Amino acid sequence: MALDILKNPVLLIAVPLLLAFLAVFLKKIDKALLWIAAVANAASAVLLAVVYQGMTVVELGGFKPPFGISLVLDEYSLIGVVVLNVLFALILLLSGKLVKQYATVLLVALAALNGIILTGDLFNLFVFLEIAAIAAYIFTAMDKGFKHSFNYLVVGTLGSGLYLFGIILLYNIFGSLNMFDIRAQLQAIGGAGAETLTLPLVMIFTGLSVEAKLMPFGGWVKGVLHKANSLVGTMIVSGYALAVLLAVGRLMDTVFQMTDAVLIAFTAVAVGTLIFAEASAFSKKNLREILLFSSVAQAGLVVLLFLYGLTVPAVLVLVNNVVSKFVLFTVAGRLAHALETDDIGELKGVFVKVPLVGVGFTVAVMSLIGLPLFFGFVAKINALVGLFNAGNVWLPLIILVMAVVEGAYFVRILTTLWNTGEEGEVSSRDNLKAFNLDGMKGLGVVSVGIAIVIVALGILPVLNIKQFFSVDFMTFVQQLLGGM
Amino acid sequence: MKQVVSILLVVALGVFVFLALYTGDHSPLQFTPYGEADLSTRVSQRFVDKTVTLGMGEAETAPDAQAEADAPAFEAMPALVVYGETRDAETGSANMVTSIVVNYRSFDTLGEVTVLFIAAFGVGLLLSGKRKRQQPAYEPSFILKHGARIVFGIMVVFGVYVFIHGHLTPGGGFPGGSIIAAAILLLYIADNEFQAKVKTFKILEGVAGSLYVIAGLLGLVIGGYFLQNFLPTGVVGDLVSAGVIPIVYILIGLKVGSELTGVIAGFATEEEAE
Amino acid sequence: MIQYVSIALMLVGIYGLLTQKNVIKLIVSLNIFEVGINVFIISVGYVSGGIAPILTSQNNTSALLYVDPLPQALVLTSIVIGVGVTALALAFARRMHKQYGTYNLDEMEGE
Amino acid sequence: MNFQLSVSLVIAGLFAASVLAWLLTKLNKALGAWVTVVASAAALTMMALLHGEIGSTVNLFFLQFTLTEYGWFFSVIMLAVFACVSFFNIYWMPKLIHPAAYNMLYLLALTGTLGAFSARDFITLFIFWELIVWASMFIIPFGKSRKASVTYYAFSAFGSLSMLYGILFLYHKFGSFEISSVLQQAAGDPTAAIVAFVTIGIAGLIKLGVFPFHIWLPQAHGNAPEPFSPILSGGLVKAGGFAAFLIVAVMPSYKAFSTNIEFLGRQLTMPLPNYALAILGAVSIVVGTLMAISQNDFKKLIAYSSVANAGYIIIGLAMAGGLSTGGALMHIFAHAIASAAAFLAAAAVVHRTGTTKMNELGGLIHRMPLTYLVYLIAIISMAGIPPMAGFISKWMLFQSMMGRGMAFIAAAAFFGSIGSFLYVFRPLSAVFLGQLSTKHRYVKEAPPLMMFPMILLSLASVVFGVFPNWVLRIISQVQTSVGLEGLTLEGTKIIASNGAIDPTLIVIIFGLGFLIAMIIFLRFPKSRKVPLMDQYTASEFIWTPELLHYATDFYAPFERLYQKAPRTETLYRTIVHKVSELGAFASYAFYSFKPGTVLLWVAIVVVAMLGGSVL
Repeated sequence: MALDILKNPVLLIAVPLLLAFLAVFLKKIDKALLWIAAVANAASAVLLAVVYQGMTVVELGGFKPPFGISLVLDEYSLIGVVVLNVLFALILLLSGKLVKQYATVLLVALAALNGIILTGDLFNLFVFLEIAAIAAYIFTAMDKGFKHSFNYLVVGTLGSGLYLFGIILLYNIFGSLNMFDIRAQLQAIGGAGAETLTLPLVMIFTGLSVEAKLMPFGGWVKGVLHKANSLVGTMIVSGYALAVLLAVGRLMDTVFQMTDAVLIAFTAVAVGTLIFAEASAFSKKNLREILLFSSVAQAGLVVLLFLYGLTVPAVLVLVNNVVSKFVLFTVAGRLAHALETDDIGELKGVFVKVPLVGVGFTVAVMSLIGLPLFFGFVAKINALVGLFNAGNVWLPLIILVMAVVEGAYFVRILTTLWNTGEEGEVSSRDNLKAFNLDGMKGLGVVSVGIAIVIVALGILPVLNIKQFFSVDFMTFVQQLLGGM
Repeated sequence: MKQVVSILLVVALGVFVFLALYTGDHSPLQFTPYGEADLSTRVSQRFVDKTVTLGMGEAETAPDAQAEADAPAFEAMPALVVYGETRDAETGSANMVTSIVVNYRSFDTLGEVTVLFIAAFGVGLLLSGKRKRQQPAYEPSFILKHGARIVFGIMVVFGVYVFIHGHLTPGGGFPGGSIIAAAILLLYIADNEFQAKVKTFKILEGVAGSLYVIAGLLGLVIGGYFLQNFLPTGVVGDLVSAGVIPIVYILIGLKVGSELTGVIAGFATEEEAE
Repeated sequence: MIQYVSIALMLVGIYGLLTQKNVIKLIVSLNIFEVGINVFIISVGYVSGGIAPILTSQNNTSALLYVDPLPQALVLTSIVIGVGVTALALAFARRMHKQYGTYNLDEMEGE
Repeated sequence: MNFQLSVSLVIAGLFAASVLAWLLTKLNKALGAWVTVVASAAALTMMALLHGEIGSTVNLFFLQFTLTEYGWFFSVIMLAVFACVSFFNIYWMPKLIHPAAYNMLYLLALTGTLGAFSARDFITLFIFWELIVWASMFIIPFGKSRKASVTYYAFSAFGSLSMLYGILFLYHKFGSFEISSVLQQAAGDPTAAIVAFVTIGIAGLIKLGVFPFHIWLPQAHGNAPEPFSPILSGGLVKAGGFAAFLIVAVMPSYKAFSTNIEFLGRQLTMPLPNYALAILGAVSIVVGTLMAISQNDFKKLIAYSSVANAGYIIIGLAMAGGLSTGGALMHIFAHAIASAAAFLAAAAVVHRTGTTKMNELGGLIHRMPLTYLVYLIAIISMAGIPPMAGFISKWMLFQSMMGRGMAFIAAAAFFGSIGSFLYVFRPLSAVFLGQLSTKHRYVKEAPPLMMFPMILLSLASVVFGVFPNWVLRIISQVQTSVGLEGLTLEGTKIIASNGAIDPTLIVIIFGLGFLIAMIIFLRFPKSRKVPLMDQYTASEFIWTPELLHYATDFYAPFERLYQKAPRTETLYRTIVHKVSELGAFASYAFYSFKPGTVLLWVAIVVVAMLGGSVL
């Protein structure tokens, strides 16, 4: 019985929330409460993965769906919560010093992100999106960039307003707010009358795209992130990106059927995002700006894959992106903090000083650009094979060309950060700048640890490549999680 | 220029929304025209009838599709809820909106409370630092000050009434809490000396919020579902009825009241001049 | 009719967001937009001839024709969220005013 | 896994060795470098022994390898180059910024080539192909340029991702990754064939550095750490030959595309795609030669000569006949050992003098005679002069060009041969001949461990130039294994359609001529030795002596002829610039702290989406 309760995914939401409320008047120990929540959530997410036995619908208040609100724990959300909660704990581990008085905000954000991933109800998703967004408006203002956070607030609120408009239209049509009920109704009528869904779908897509940072909806992101510290940066590019994109995937991939016109419109947005964001990243010289635009591009890619129903590849690309970006942004934020610059030209040879950090960073980059022997390769190959199998030969071409651009700017970062000297000078330790980098040991160890995981996840499926292409989602998850 | 472009865009948006909503026939999926909503095709009918849990026992054993097919079966049961008579209904609230807000979709409400909580917290953070009371441009008179105190008492009592009666009459925790906060605002406006004890309100807010979650967890422990109503629901229409609804609404009322008070207190202060 | 009005409100709000430079006016526009959506939500639940979904001693059985209670519950949530966001936005406005000495976005150049 | 010798064992061993090299370098730099020597030499030995295993399929976990004749041929060349070059690593350890990483990546690159050459399926091929790319991408910036590495990566990634596109396209079409079967199926399906030809072809052309993808090559080869330049030029570039071989010979393109094409009233002798390849080859011969002539940095000069030589290889492969493919494969072999030797000689010079600028060097023949000899043999081979291996391959290529009557391409090839005399002579005279710079008065000959591989490679150039049939027999086997006609070899003779050649005989005659010249040289009085700047300075002090060095503007009058010609670099620079501009525009237009600006775009896109869908 006691274990049954522990197996309830609602705890992932309820526990941080409870601790957040407690933290208001237990101000002195709010950081401890944050830690408790992070560790408890990570442990309970892993526990969920270990005892997972197939899709479960957790009814809240004892009311069966579609009437009550329900949480859905399937392979999809399971991967989400495991990655999210483990990442959150790691974010805290590496950037915990920056929390200051924002512990309550982060607790609420943690609860909300879990809610976004788990919920099976459209309106409940709206509520959690709003909570997460408001938490983000607050903690992005940590470094006094109020006008950027305000911009985020206005755009985000408009976006969620449009999303709300979209789901109320859906309620109007279907008389239900439950995602799976709507799906069942749609399946029952078999695609007829899908034109009616155009308006709500466009509204929902727009609303979610604001949070998912697709271009041009995510116009707030540059202001918020280009000077962000490692805590804010990793929360937005890892935690928020993961949860929101999983929500996009849940809606666009699992729930709705799109007419061709809508699909083309959304594809245009996703592809546009991919192209423009990669080009933007290519044109930048500052580490954090490059990383934020790369995040935007990856979001475009993930949405694109979801639009074509490629759930597994999309989730793989997404997980690869958020895990890598976590390492990259933490390192970027920490370097920027220690050296007061994140201009690549100023950071020549910085990894010579902190080789462990460098290795972690490098592996994360290589996984991100999808080189073999790293997890990103598995994701990339799956995505491309999926698109080909969907009969699409042009999208892979665009993705691959953009991968070249992406690779170019990331390799520029890597080669610069590992080597010293101007162009035409031999790279050598003699002309290394005196970087003042203390206290990077912990970061180094954690990033190398993540690097090992990335490599392991990259090598294991490669060793099993034949099977890898034929596995269905279920088996795949069991392979990934069951083995732990 | 910008205005022209904006007007064009907004008009185009309006035209497209209008076209999408009110023209075209794409059966079987249709927007229900205004006023023609049919509750029986929506989930709401069960909220009105308080029959959501009906047939839940079978639903757990039977696959979902089967449950859908069985759905018409409940019509045969005596499902009529009568004010002042029906006892131990699924949810004992006479106000159906309340039954949805605090029972059927209580999880949303928890989220909603959290939104307000975190927003108020954010306001507190943004407007923190060494602050002093903002002075109005006028000097409040004796009558204003003391009259406001009398009205304050009445408003607070009314606010409490609104959230305690949330399950019977229009109103509930949010309006009730807002009324209480409005009373505090009145004091702020009427009295240039007044400062709310923000710390107390914070504790109240935290405790109320925690108790809400704990109530939910109790539901999980006792009934097996988070936020489940674990108390008897009584007779529809009684003051002491509807299980946890009044309790939760009192908590929400206190919480909303104290949160909004916190917001007001934040805005009513200004940085102390260095 | 009420739906047209609500859509018009939303559009007015969006127009305001597109054109205004003043932070406070932006927040007002945002609120107009939200009101538009909230009215629309309520309108979705309206049933011609329906009564308010509360059992009283007069309307004492569930068999009467009620309007849809669900959108009303949703709009409550939506309103509360709107309040929270507005409060936060105003707090931001205060901070920005302190930082730049103005409410006009055009004058807030620099980091 | 049992201990029977197999490709997978070699690959797994190299992989393990790379990790070991990293660890040992951390302990002791020289020790780590020795690991690279031992590992590559051991791998070479094992691979040589594995010739009997050709055709068998082995697994490394789930990666499948099949050793083919052509895979074996390429592998052995590659391993030989790696093994020879690895001796230089020992001397470069103190000069490198990350010696441990260098050793590891060096062996990883080798693993990559072996894996790619013996892959059974395309995914394995791609994995190892990319392994080569990223391993070398990290090594190149240890040298003089970071940008070079970015350029290298961008081109390589374009190539390998193009190949990936082709691989997945074929997988989508035929449901299999197995190289041989997929390629054979593709030959019967024109769409698949052209996609495979173009995508895998691009990968090959980029790796080979054929025009218009040659930009990366001089940058990367010229700026890489000295011991890695020979690897790039002698080794990794040849992987491009492998990819090209796959599409023209294994697929084969003759079967896939119609050969019955009239062009300007003439019957073409090969399919259009092959023709396109050959033309690209011809262009890169011309471009590579011209660019090489104008270089002052002698590593860059050899790099451009690699571009030109890649042109020969691709022409030979494109013609896809018995003699031409044989010539191309022979050229791959000959050029690999020659350019490796040339770059090693360069490395030895750099090791002793610290510069690659020709106008700072001179007269090193007096201090480093053996290095001079090695360089001489290498460039003679590259220029295609008997008795070197390079002559044999060029002879075969010219033979087959003439046989097909491809006048224009042959003209380009001849131009390249003449041009090569110009550019190989320049470093020869500037670096080794002439007067010794005072700076280098006490320079010593390269250390013996450096001399050993250099001499080995030179000997190979000579021996296989005199007895080319030892290699040609293997090449003939390679050709028959993929269904091409083999070479006609008789004893020491090579027989072509319009004539035969006996290299051994030629060498004997050549040797006699050489002997006579030698006698004349020794009998008559020698020239007088003067200091470098002797004849220029009367009583003035020269501030910029290097401008008066005769290596400066060596071919100035000739260079002036094509100085103004458009450069391919400009094109790529424009592309990069445009992408950058696009990005700057997007990040400026879409991103603002003003909600109005952001929402304007949002509104536009929403209206567009709705408009597109509703109307």
